[in-house]
Amino acid sequence: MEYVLIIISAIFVNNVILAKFLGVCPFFGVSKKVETALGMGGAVVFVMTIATIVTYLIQKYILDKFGIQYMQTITFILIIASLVQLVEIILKKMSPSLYQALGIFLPLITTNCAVLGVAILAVSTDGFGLMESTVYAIASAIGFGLALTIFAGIREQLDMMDVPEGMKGVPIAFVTAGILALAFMGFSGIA
Amino acid sequence: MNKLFVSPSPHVYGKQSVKGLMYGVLIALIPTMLVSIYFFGMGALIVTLSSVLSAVAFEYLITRFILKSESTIMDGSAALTGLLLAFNVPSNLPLWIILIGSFVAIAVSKMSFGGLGNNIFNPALVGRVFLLISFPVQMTSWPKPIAITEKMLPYLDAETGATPLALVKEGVRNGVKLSEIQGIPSNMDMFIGNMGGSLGEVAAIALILGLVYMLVRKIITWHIPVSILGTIAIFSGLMHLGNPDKFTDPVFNMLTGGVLLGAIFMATDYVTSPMSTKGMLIYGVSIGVLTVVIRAFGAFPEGVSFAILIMNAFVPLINMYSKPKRFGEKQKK
Amino acid sequence: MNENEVIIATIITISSIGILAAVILYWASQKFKVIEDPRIDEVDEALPAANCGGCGYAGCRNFAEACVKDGIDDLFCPVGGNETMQAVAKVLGLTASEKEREIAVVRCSGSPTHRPRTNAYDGAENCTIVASLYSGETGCQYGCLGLGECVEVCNFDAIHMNPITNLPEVTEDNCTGCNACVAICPKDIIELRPIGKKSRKIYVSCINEDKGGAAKKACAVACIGCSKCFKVCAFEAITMNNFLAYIDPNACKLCRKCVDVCPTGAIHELNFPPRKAKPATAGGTTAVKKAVAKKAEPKEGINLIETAKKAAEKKGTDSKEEKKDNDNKES
Amino acid sequence: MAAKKESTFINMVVVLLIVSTVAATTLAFVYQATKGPIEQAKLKKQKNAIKKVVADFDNNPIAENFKVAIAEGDTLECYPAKKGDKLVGLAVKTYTKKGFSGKIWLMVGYNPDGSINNISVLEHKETPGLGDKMEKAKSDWSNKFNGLIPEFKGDEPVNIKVTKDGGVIDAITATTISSRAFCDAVNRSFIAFKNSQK
Amino acid sequence: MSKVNIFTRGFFKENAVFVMLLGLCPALGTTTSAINGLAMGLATTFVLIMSNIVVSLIKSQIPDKVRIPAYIVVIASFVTVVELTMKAYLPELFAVLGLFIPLIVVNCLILGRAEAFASKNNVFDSILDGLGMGLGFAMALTILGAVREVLGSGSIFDIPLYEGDGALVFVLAPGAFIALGYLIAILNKLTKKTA
Amino acid sequence: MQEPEQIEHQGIIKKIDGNEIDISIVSIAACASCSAKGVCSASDVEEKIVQVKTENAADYDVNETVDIYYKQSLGFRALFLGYLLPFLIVMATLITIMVITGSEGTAGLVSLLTLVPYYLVLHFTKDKLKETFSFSIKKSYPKLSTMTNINFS
Amino acid sequence: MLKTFSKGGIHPPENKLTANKQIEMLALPKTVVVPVAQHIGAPAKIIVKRGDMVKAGQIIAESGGFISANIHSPVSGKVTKFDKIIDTSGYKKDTVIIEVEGDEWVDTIDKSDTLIKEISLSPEEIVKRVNDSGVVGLGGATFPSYVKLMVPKGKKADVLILNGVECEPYLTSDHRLMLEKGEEMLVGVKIIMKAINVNKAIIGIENNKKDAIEHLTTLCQGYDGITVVPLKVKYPQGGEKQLIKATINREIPSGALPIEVGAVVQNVGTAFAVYEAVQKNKPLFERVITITGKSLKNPSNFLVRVGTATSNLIEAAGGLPEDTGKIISGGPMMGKALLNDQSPVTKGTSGILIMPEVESQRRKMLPCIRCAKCVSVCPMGLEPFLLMTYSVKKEYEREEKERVMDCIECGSCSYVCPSDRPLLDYIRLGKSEIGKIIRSRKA
Ligand SMILES: Cc1cc2nc3c(=O)[nH]c(=O)nc-3n(C[C@H](O)[C@H](O)[C@H](O)COP(=O)(O)O)c2cc1C
Ligand SMILES: Cc1cc2nc3c(=O)[nH]c(=O)nc-3n(C[C@H](O)[C@H](O)[C@H](O)COP(=O)(O)O)c2cc1C
Ligand SMILES: Cc1cc2nc3c(=O)[nH]c(=O)nc-3n(C[C@H](O)[C@H](O)[C@H](O)COP(=O)(O)O)c2cc1C
Ligand SMILES: Cc1cc2nc3c(=O)[nH]c(=O)nc-3n(C[C@H](O)[C@H](O)[C@H](O)CO)c2cc1C
Ligand code: SF4
Ligand code: SF4
Ligand code: SF4
Ligand code: SF4
Ligand code: FES
Repeated sequence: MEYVLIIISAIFVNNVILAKFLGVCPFFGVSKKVETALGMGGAVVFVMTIATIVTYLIQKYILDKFGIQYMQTITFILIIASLVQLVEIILKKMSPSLYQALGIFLPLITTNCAVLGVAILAVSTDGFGLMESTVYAIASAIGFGLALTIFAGIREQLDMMDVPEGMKGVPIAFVTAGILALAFMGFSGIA
Repeated sequence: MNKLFVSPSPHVYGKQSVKGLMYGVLIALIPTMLVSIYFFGMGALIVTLSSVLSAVAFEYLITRFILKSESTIMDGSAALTGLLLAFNVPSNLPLWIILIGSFVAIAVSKMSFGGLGNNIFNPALVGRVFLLISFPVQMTSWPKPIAITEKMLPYLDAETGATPLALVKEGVRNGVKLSEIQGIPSNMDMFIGNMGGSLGEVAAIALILGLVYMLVRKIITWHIPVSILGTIAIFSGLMHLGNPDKFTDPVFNMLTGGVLLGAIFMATDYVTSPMSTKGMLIYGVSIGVLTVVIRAFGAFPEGVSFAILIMNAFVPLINMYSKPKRFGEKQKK
Repeated sequence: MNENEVIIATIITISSIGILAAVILYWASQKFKVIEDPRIDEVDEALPAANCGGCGYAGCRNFAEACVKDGIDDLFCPVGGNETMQAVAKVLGLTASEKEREIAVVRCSGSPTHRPRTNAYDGAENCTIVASLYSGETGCQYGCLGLGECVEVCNFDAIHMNPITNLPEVTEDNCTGCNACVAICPKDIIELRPIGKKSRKIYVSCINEDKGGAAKKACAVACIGCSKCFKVCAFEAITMNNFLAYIDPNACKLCRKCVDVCPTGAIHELNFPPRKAKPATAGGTTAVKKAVAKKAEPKEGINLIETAKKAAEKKGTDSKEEKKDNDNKES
Repeated sequence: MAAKKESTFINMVVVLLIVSTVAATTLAFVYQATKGPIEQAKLKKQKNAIKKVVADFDNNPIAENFKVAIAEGDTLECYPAKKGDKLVGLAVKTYTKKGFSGKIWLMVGYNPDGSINNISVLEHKETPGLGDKMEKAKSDWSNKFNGLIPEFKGDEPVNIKVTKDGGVIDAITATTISSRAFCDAVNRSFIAFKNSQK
Repeated sequence: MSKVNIFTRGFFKENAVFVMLLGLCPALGTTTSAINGLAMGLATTFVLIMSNIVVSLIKSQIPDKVRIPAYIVVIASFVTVVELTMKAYLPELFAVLGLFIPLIVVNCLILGRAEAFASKNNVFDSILDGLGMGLGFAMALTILGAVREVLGSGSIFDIPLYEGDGALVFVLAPGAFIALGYLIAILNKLTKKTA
Repeated sequence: MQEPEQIEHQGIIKKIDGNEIDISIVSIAACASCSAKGVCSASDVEEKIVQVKTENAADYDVNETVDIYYKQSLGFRALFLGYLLPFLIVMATLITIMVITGSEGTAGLVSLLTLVPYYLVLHFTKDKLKETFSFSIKKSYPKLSTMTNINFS
Repeated sequence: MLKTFSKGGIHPPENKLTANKQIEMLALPKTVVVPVAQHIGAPAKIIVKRGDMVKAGQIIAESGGFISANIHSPVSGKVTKFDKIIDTSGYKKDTVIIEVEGDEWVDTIDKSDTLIKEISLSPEEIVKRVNDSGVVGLGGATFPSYVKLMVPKGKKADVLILNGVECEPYLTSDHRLMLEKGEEMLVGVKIIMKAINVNKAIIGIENNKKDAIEHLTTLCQGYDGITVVPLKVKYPQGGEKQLIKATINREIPSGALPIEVGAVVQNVGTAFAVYEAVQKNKPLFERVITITGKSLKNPSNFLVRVGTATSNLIEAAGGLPEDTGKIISGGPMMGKALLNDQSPVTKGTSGILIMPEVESQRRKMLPCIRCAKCVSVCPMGLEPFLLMTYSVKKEYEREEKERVMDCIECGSCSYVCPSDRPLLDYIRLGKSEIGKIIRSRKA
């Protein structure tokens, strides 16, 4: 039950983008095609989970152990930045064709607020052990993917519509995101 | 001979027009309007009028001064948005809040997207939810209905009470058994609209009358309302069977909290609902499920508004992935 | 833990993580060498970013890539023109060959007064749709349909419908010669022509290939294929084909003899200084044109001539009606 | 662009090593420098909270804090406020999990007779504009508790409950959940107070 | 480019939030009130200036391929400095801004300026640039915060403007998006007119 | 259901060798639409070479812009193999070891280490995967208009 | 329940004003103008010279290719001119102009009315005769009929479907033909059956022609394998894909021909023309045309020679009403609006509809309200609103993926749209642009 609550909360109630404002830049950047958004979501699940596991271990076995929690920011960012690159390199080395297929399909994953933010949140939430942190990361990533996909759908439709000149582009995207967040408030209180 | 007209085929056209459809829905809402005046008196009248007029006025002002385009107020959609917004708020809502609501509905949710046909989210519902979250106090104090034959209910200072759903939510939260919760109106009262609530959501019978009218005039098809109501009935029925102390029965669920208003008039909004019948069914079922989930587990006692808005967001995806079956498409592989 | 230990722990951790990161990122940068030529960016910078496709590439960036890869001998950005090409050449260390600027001219002068309507079109307002349905609202099956698809596709605000003549007019200063309007016009009415000395141009403003009688019947200012201009041209700049004259802009020496002899006024001159008043020898319309040309600002050439012509012939009650029609259409 | 330095494996590692080391060292010193103030800031915050909720004192309640068990595995921290040697009040740091979103931490100050002197909110995540009205800065709602002595019937609180549930506290408008949670935390603190008397 | 230009473009022409759409997370997440927005903006400005200085100082010593990790280390260090300082001297504010302080490190604005400007220009220009960009960012956050505070809480810089609560949404997530959307629209309109 | 959806990507032909065509594609970072990408090399644009086999290689020229495409399901398969499967393996190991040993450190470490054999397996099935992930090529569709994408400037 | 197709469809007011009007012979005009392109495919090549005297039924232009058809002189008289005349599309097309002198037919034609049931020709001979006689599909598409009679190798037809649906409002020419020439038509059916080697034929007729259904059902008893299937009234049931679905419940796959599902569809008029060609050796130079319109004095069904000016028909039907706003060749759903009343009727003209001015003008287009009515009426399961948007935005690649090429241009979507959007106009635009792209891709 505990886990169910973490999952529901991270996906719907406290959606990383719509409620927590993490990863807003890619939210507006990648959300132009639905397939890409879906694929992005899948990739982010992997990256966020691995990043959270690694940072969790670092926090617990290095930072906490040596009492240097204040180095959290600098350590995490370095670790995450290298990790993302490492995954790509390994994939390229190990299976070039797979790597190519993904290259056509997905944009590169960059470190952003979402990955770092979720990692920090996971290690700093009271009572989160490794399992809870991991589940939280997965759910957050799914929430990210969900919001991204919905938004991509809306954007594809908006492209076909006659949005007034002044609102075209960025402004209407923000307003849409706002109303989407408004709708998602309906989930509040669940969990 | 006069100059002949030349145009590509076809050369004849059906009778339905945008105006006709919108006014049709307005007509379908008349019974509900009457019942709400019967039970909520002055308030119902004032709230409705100010909402409709302000919605139309905002649309006029925006087309005229900001977009500098032709005015579109005559097509009836702004009036309809205003009316539905009014039906979604308590009858003692202060005027300034109504104005904000209709401004959000028209300016933010409709005209910013390009006006009729371009919006992603149901304007009236965006207006309503915006108000609900912005002004929770005013939006959740409901006047107690009094039949107009007894006494004309005044506008602002009527005695207030809770909606059946709020009572249930409150009770369940406190661990009271459903059967022991006080003050829930009888099914009959709920059916004719004798209960607290937004002024247009209470009268089941009038809403159903509207549904029949719209079906007969082919304004809407059955898919969305029926799938929503069916899902709510089945889903809440199952939960009720599982735990009758905690979860309300299907009839109660259908008659309260604007389910009928939502399913018949708001989820069916053309602009914000899917295009294929398959899509409509997916949309309807999802709204049903979300409604029950939000009601049973969420912070809000009623869930239809949110469920519809959330599904509005999914409509482009639904449209993308539930295309109508093409003629000549291979049957199952 | 005492303070020194904390400091040491910090330094050790961060340094080792730093080195780890260095190794990984070094490796990464080795693997993903960005092969993209930095000059592409620079060329891209130099381009107008109109992404209009006038150069034949999908967008400015593709054009930049092409420039970097293939050199710029066969490439030209019509929007930026020679200046841009010079700038690009500079980035690449090449020299750009000068190319004369081209702009669009509309080869139809069948305003409603010259070309009576024979029927009323009432379908979707889109030239291509009309063209695929039928010949149009007038007796001339070649002429402009007047629904302004060319106006819609112009990214540079260079072409507009004149509500009186119901014909598109090119604002020469804005036109970049991007070819968009030429490509979209279903009737092939618009042609890109070299801008000419001092922007002066002479061209046949008609593409009607019918025999003289039929052409004249459909439109008073049509080229009727009488060959007078052909005969009068001393530079062999004019060719006759299918009862239609065409003036080769490269051979034309802008002597304007042909303009004078054209009986229907189908040959237009653009941006010439007003002529000395001469007794009107040619047809009525030409006389009008000359008279007006005096007053006309050179740049606005044809537009004003047309408008004024219109004014001169304003007896026709039609004009007001037409205008109203146009207004309706545009709203 | 400024002349780029040639990249070789060695110089890269060296440079990064240096950068990291310098950064780490600097930070370590900044940390040392701020460590004290951070601790103090924390202390001050707690002290202020205690000061707000109990009568004047001249001891160091934080140093004298003790833990009181209120249920199996559940303890609260108490800070006795003394003037001279006389106990003038007890501040109890209490919490509840029943908030609208997450835990709410309160500091409840008791007079020696068990009546509530004052309450301050330490931490909460309630909705701005709704639940956050429990903060003194936002509204004086929490003053309603001052002077009350929580009563119990068995495990059931009697008076410190929202009126809807039969208690004496008017909930913050439209915020029953937070109000209820607040009461829950207060009642919990009272158990600690009582147990501390034993 | 003139010095004045280096300094001012961050305010309008290349405003990080309104024009370049950088650093959106803090721009939305911390602007529940004008003062919070301002604080976040200033914290970012500090990091931006300091990292610009350091980067422009060490630029010629850094091998090309590790410049990104090196910059990240520099930036992260300053972020930590801010973090520690705030914890020590402004604990209340730190509690409000919370997560977004460490996230300054991934704000593209900072890395972007380091890359695009500081690594190519001298110290003085880099300071100007950081100051301009940072204050522009702070200004944007303050404006957004002010709008949300006025509409949502009925006050500005904690000074009450009218009775009552205002439209709560603006303090919550949806209001942030909507307010920023319209602000950008209005700004677009204004700049277009003057242009 | 519908016609198989395709994933497409534009690329430029680099080399034609018999019926094998090397196409360079540019993969952009997630923050691609960010207006600062020009100044932000953290989000480097990346060039990847993709090999395509085609019967009618003769129709194409070096430097021509073409579309590479493959079935959407293939894209999701790649996603699955590249990210989701390793993710599932990590999670499975994590949960198993947590349950057995209860030690977070071991569980975390071992689960991360399972990625090593996973990638090795990928390595050994390289050729098979290559067969699966074969792309097709077609001439670029004339782009008559560019979509009105969000314009970040 | 009557049979019908399963998806979409509309029911516009039928307005069959001429359902009870017997077919009359239209008096011969003074001159006829015979276009050489009266069919789908290559135009025919003129083989007469100016000044030649021709007889009715004499071949004046020869088929110009595999998909093309011979053209015969519809009258006797003198070839006075070859000219380019504005046709229904307003563009000038080659025509042969013949001055009428008397009414002398080519000798080989059997002018008698006697019914000849015996089918003496072999399938190959039938196909040849049909080709020689210039028979084209009279259902509207004017596809050379002989092509359809040659079942391609590897394909097998098992049923012939006769299209007597006449789902277009106003038109009644097929209806009258079935009533008055039922016997002949059935023989024609038999001939086609023999040519394509099937022993089953179905005549699909909508239920608003009860008399024709009854009449043919009775007659069918004398003809093995032919049955009449009454169909629910629903436009566009006459579309061959819909008709096949309605009658034998088979769906032609996207882009395929009826033969893919073993069916061949012919219009009832075509069957009659085949009868005349094969049994009477009479080439196709006249056909039944409905001239109708609400304000027309005397709406009628005429037997008209090809090349007769539209104005002649209108005169015979009581003259052009004052309030005329549109003259349509064909029905109101699929017909073509004419520029003037001078264009000649052709083999493909099934009716002339005069529309009053008030009904002729389109209403103003409004934004799409996404009501999905167009989606629900599209018999092909397409999403017209989306296709139109793609056309407007020139997103042809996506439009193609949405199967725009499947559109049968029935116009149901434009008919039903409450926003009066010119859906079909733009869909046609998309189809033609995409057609170009597809062809260039193949090239
Ligand atoms: C976004 C959102 C935030 C809310 N925050 C709180 C909150 O912090 N505290 C609270 O008690 N209720 C909060 N509520 C309101 C509750 O969900 C519920 O409406 C309220 O408890 C109704 O009870 P009442 O009117 O009887 O007080 C919130 C609702 C929403 C939609
Ligand atoms: C290129 C082409 C080839 C055709 N070949 C055949 C054929 O072999 N057999 C057949 O029955 N119909 C054939 N048709 C005719 C079509 O099936 C169809 O009957 C004709 O296009 C008219 O149909 P409509 O009136 O429904 O539009 C062919 C059509 C075209 C365009
Ligand atoms: C929308 C639509 C409606 C049609 N309606 C009829 C009709 O009512 N009667 C008819 O004979 N053909 C109709 N047709 C033409 C048929 O599809 C088909 O081409 C014809 O029956 C083939 O016979 P034919 O080659 O003998 O003309 C229609 C076609 C379309 C696309
Ligand atoms: C059946 C039907 C239902 C409608 N429901 C709504 C509604 O729930 N809310 C609303 O704002 N407008 C509604 N409208 C009006 C109109 O569609 C709406 O204003 C558009 O969403 C504005 O673009 C409805 C219209 C129809 C025909
Ligand atoms: S020039 Fe061509 S595109 Fe332009 S209005 Fe005339 S017909 Fe249309
Ligand atoms: S007028 Fe034509 S050629 Fe000139 S810029 Fe406009 S579209 Fe391009
Ligand atoms: S015209 Fe085409 S798109 Fe429209 S209903 Fe008919 S088949 Fe469908
Ligand atoms: S019928 Fe018209 S308004 Fe309705 S969805 Fe189709 S195009 Fe839009
Ligand atoms: S600031 Fe850009 S993703 Fe958070």
